[in-house]
Amino acid sequence: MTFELVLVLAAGLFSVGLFGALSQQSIVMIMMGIELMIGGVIVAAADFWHFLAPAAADGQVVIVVAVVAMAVEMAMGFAVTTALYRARQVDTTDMARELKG
Amino acid sequence: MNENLAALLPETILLGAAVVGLLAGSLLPRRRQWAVAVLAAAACLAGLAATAWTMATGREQTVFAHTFAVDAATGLGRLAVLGGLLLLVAMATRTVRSHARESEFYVLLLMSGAGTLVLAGANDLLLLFAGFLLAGVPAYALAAFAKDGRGTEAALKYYLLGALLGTLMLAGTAVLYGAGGSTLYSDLRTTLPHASPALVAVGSLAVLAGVLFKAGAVPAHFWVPDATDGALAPVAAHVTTLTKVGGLIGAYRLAHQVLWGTALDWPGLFALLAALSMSLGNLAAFFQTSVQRLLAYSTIGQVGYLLVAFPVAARTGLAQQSLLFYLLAYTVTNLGAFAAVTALPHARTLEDYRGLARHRPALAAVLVVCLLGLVGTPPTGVFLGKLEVFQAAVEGGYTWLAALAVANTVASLFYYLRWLAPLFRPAPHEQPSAAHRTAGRGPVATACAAATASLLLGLAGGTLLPLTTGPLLR
Amino acid sequence: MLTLVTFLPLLACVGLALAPRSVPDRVCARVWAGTAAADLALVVGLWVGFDPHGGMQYQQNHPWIPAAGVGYHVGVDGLSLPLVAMTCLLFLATALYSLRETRRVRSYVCLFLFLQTVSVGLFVALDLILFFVFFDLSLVGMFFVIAGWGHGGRARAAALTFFLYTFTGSLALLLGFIGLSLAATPHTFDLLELVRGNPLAGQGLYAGLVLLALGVGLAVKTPTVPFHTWLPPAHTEAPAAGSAILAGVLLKMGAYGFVRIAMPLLPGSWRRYALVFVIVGTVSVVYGALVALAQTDFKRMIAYTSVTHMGYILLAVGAAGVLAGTDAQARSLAVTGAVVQMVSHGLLTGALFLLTGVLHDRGGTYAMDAYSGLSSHAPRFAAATGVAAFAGLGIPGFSGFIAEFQILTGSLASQAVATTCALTGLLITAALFLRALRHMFLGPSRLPAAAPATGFRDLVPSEAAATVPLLGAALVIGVAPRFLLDVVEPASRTVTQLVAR
Amino acid sequence: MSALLWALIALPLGAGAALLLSGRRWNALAPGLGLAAAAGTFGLAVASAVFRPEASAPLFAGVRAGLRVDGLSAVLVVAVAAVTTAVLVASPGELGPRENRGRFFGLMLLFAGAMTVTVTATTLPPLLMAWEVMGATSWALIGFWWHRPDRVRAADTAFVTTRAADLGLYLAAGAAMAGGVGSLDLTALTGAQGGWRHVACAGLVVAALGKSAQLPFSFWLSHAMRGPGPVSALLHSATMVAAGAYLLLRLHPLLVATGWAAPLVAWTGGVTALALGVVAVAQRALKQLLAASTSSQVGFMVLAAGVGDPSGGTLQLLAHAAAKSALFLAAGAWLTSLGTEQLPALRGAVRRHPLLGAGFVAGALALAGLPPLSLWVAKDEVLAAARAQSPGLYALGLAAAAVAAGYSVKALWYVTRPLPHDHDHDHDHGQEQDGGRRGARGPTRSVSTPVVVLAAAAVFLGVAALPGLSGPLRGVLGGGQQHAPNPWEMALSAAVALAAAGAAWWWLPRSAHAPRTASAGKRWAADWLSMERAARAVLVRPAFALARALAAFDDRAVDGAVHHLARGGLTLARGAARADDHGLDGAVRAVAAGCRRLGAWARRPQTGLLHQYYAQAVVGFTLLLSIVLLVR
Repeated sequence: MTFELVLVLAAGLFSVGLFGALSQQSIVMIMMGIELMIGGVIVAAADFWHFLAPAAADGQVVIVVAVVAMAVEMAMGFAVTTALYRARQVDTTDMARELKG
Repeated sequence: MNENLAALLPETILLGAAVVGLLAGSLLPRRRQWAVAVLAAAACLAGLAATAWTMATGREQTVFAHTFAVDAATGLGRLAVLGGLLLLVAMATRTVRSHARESEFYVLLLMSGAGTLVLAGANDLLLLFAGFLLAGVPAYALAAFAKDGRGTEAALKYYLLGALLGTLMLAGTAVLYGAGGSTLYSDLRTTLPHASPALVAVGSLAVLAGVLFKAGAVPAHFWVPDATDGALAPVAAHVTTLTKVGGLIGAYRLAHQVLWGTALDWPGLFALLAALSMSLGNLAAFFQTSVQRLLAYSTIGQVGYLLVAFPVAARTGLAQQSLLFYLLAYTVTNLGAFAAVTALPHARTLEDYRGLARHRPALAAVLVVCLLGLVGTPPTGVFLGKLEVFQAAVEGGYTWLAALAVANTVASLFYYLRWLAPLFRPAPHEQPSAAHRTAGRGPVATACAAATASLLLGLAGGTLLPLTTGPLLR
Repeated sequence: MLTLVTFLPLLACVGLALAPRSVPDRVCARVWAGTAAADLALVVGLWVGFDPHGGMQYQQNHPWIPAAGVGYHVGVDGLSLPLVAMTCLLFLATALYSLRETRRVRSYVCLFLFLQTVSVGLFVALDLILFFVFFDLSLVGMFFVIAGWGHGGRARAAALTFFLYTFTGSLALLLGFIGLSLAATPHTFDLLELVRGNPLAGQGLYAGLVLLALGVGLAVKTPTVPFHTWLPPAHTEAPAAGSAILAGVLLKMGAYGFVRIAMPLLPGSWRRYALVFVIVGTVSVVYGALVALAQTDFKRMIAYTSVTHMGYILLAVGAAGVLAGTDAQARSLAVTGAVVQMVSHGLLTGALFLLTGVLHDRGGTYAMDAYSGLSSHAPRFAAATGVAAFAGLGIPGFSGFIAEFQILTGSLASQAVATTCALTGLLITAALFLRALRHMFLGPSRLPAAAPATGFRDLVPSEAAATVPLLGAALVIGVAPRFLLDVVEPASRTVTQLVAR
Repeated sequence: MSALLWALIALPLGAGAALLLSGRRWNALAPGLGLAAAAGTFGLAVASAVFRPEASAPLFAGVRAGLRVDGLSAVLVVAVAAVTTAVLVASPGELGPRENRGRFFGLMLLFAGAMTVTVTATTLPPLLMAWEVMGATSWALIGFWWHRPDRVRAADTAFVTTRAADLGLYLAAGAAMAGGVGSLDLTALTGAQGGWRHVACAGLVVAALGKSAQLPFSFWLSHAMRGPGPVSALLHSATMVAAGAYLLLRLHPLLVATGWAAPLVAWTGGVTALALGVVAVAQRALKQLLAASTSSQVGFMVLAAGVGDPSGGTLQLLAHAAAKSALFLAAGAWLTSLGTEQLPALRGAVRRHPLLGAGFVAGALALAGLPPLSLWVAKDEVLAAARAQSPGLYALGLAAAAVAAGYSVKALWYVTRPLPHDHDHDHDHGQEQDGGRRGARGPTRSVSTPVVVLAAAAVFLGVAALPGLSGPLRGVLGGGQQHAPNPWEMALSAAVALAAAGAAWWWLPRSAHAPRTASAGKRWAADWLSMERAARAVLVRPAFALARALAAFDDRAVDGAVHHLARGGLTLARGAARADDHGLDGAVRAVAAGCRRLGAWARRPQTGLLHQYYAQAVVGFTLLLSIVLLVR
């Protein structure tokens, strides 16, 4: 598994995630897209650390931060979705369009 | 490996107060939840004292392996954020009084403030991202504090855009780590110029996306109008003012430490961003009827004026001084305007403000000072800030940008006056209308304090300016 | 001493604003009149102690924002002292005139006290940013006067147009100031140092751009022709005292700016583009007079005559910039004429607008053809307006003639064609004032429908006390001009030398 | 010594201002006070004529306001004071107790003061100031009875016309300053360099011709007749119209220095004398006739100034002043008592008021230039000097003298006819014919005495100018190369005058009864050579049209109301309005409208749909990325 192949994997994950986030209506599906994007970032960070700068531990800290970010984003995401559902029984972004102009 | 925790005194005070507040909130009965507010205010005052002490004794230093810098920019950032938090807490007492989760409101506010301070002082990409999260997530929660349809929708949009651009920022950090081998600004400064320009461009722009999201600049401004319109007035104030301070100082530090070294035309990009933000912010604000939405677009416009200081940062010493002073003045004036809006919860549209001067002369005076202050009429603080920024722009060779800013200032006058003129028109009916009922003395006092502070900044600005000229530490 | 003169009205304004709501309106008006009188007395004291050949006197210079090169620097010389005196006299007159005001008197008085501080402050300011601060605040003050107390329904639109127009001008001015300060090393906004340093001597194009910015900013405020369209609606909608101040004091800020800032600081480019100012001035004279001739509304007509009078000032100031074919005496005569014209226009047009206020107060309309034969109803009012009108068209014995004679004599040498065209302005102004007098005051008596059944009341003591001193001052200047010219001439000589260097 | 001169000026101006401000309060006392002031001025005038004081005060930078009584002005100062006193004696008769006498006497004294300053000024500024004050007081006096709009309109026309000519003085002052004459001293004007001297001279000539109602400005004098009788007597016969001629007399050296000015002035004077004489003959109203004759007589003075004969011109001025003021006083008295000034209706007026009539006859004879009287002597003096210049001028002068005889005799003939049979019918008929104001009250003694005194002066002044005795007069006026008229010239002019008078006396009864078939020429002359219609067509109407067009342009620009234009009914404007709303402020409004459209466009991306925000954000950042990458 050479350096470039892993990078291609990371890019693939990132783009699929981005497509998912842009195309989906339901909030949860958008969050899943963002998950994939962060996954791609983790793979890329590991790849850079392993092949370019294995000496310093900076790469691993990036991965840890990415994982923390994934957790925080998902927690917040579900909280917002439930709050929105409780307030307006709506779970897709197209229904939530009252604030505009 | 300077581990001196004392350098981060204000941040630790805020976080400590947040934790204590959270615990106290769960123990105290609902009637005495206001104690958390007092705690928050005390924390802000202590933070301000600590900042003043650090700035007075000249203890500029970088801590925790150079990942966090305590210098002039951080000092001014702390002054602005802590002062802003104090005003926010005072402003919000009436709005969240006897709310089930009153203490959580203040805790979230304190945490978001701490996050903003981290953003301002971060000297490392990861720390920058951590600040981004710490400032952002509590703000999403605050946006939905009222738990009504509009509030939750505002939080949704704010969160989703934050999540997408946060992830982009993370990707950028990873790419820059790949290109530069480290996430520390001082290392990146030496390694990035040798990396391939395309990679650096992608990485830097991705990081900038996150920071610009926090500042509310054009490509990432979509959340500002909806979040401000939907959320409670104090939250809207926080979202459009304090996070912007952290975002812009973080961006300035990133640009100054890392970007100027690379061979890419970053000044041109920042000039373009400034022009777009200014124009879109002012033009879109023309025919708004909702007061909070109008203020939201006005803040987008103000970001445009603030960004004018970026392209000339490399060429003139004035840029940093003008940016930091303008930020301080903007914070105070914007919070003054929002305090006045908070004080009149039932007046949501411009029409409701007709004839306010007759029954609420103090609030009308505050609105006049703050709105004309936002335009930049002397002797308010923003006038001095704008003067400095225009001077920096002309000296840095971006005279066209200064001229565009002048044109936008005149355009901005139009929608501010559409709001101000009816204040003095005789009210259609004699007795004060329902819309003019104030939400108690707290917000009114805050509004007056903020307006006076804005005027004081204008008149006595000279004393603060020397504080802003310290160099940014590596 | 100067700071006391400038900020005394502001103290009174703050005092009144903070006073309890129980203070009756009459007391407010009296406080205003008292403060204005005290201020005038102080200025007279300054005038007595003023040494005409002493250049800039009563200077006070304190650092305000040293980092930006901005200082609180005030001082008075031959150019600004007469204008300060005229401003205080005019504010005293409006104070007396407004003793009978009824609509929201307290805020009305506070606004005018604020306006007085700002106007006097501008004339004594010797720092560009201080000048700009007062320039902008005067706009804010006048906006609220017009928007709050204007007559017609279109008061708000007129106020908005006025504010937007002049605010754009003021920002152009700010850009000019920034250009000026950046050229100086070290960056400073102080007027005297910029004059001494003459930073923009060499750079042709850059100095030209700065002059363009200054020119546009000041031209909008002076209203010269292309930028004058805000003046008529602003005047017709403003209350009488408001338009007296707008015409008497605010228009002078633009003209004064030319003499105090544009000429001394940019001599090279001023000389190169003097012809532009001469042409704009002459066009303003003729255009203003012609359009005034065709007006049916008395107040709009007087507003347009202000454009003509300001055109004369611009002609004189432009002619003073042309060195070819003329000598120092003619050029300094033109500049003296310009300053005297500012003072004279302030007095006369201020009085005229107060009198139109009386007209509107009695008859409810400004339309000239609604009135006829008023002198049978109100002889004293007719006499005062007649005297003001004749003084306005430049009859000797009044300050108008002294100013216009010096301007035309001083400018003919270098600008023969332009001055000859400007001469026609004299004739048209005479024709339009006479036509107005004939329409309204002479002939068979006829009152507008809106006039009360009791007919047209003559001048009441407060109105007479407001207008007669102004006309008296104009008469004194007209008959014995030396007391004013002794103060102005040394200053105009220095300005002429500065432009010629 | 200068205190005397300051007093001479201060007395009339001060008294006049006081009386003016008093208005009706001292209505009864006004005539007495006015007369006292006038008498005082006369005394001071005589004293200053003897002592020749000189005074000056600093006025502008390097320009002083200089006054001096020299030879020429000494005579004139005395003349002005005398005529003013005489006219003020006659005024109470003309103005009833109900009139605002304070205002009338105040204005008359103000005028006298201004005339004194004009006569004694040595530098341009005081001359210009007095010149303009004279114009203003003449406006106020002509429009004295302001209840009648037509009188006020006449006053306006007079004022605007004279002011148009006065612009010449401003031009002269500027030219003098430009030409290097910093002090603006009248005598130093010849020293102005190059073209500026010509400009200064042109300005002065225009101003003088305007004030003296010469061609092409004479029409304002016919309007000036609407004023009260005494006003015409003082202003429009003796002083104001003479001021222009006096100025030319004083500035003769400048006229000669420029070369073209002297002949121009001379010929203008001559032509005016002849043309206005013909106009006088064609007039049917007595005051219009006298007005036209004034212009023609002043023409002689201007001719004298042109050919360089100050003494002759001054003598003509004095003699004419006396004669014409007497005639105007009489005409004014008749207008008030008989209620008409139409010549046919004044038939036999002399017989009805014998004393007044005698004065009128004496004045008319003097005006005709018959031999023993003063105007004949003065005219000879002028014609002699003119003959020395060019025979053409001499012939022109003689023709004008003949015409002068013609119109004076015409007036005499009507007035001395026997009383028509139905004495009282004539009264009622003439009652309201042309604005006669009040009932037929006989002229009191206060009017007759001044008329007789003035007429006597007109008759006997001639004696002083006889060849034998002209020495002292010429000495007083400051000499200069004079051409004493040799006897055959005097005889020739006498003969011409007598022949013309006889012919007119013989021809008048025939034409009086002949049917009115006025030829085109006669009607043209009657309408003052339709100068006013020409001036109105050439100047006034286009000025108003331009003003309306500019105002419409500006109004449309200001409030953009196209309906305002339609209501104005200007076809030209409707065409412009259809084109586009380009006006000055229109441009600004276009910008505002543009901003409004931009504002609406700027709000469109904020659709409220999140996925569109996503899309726009991502597209935005990719665009920025491409910009950063491509623009290096």
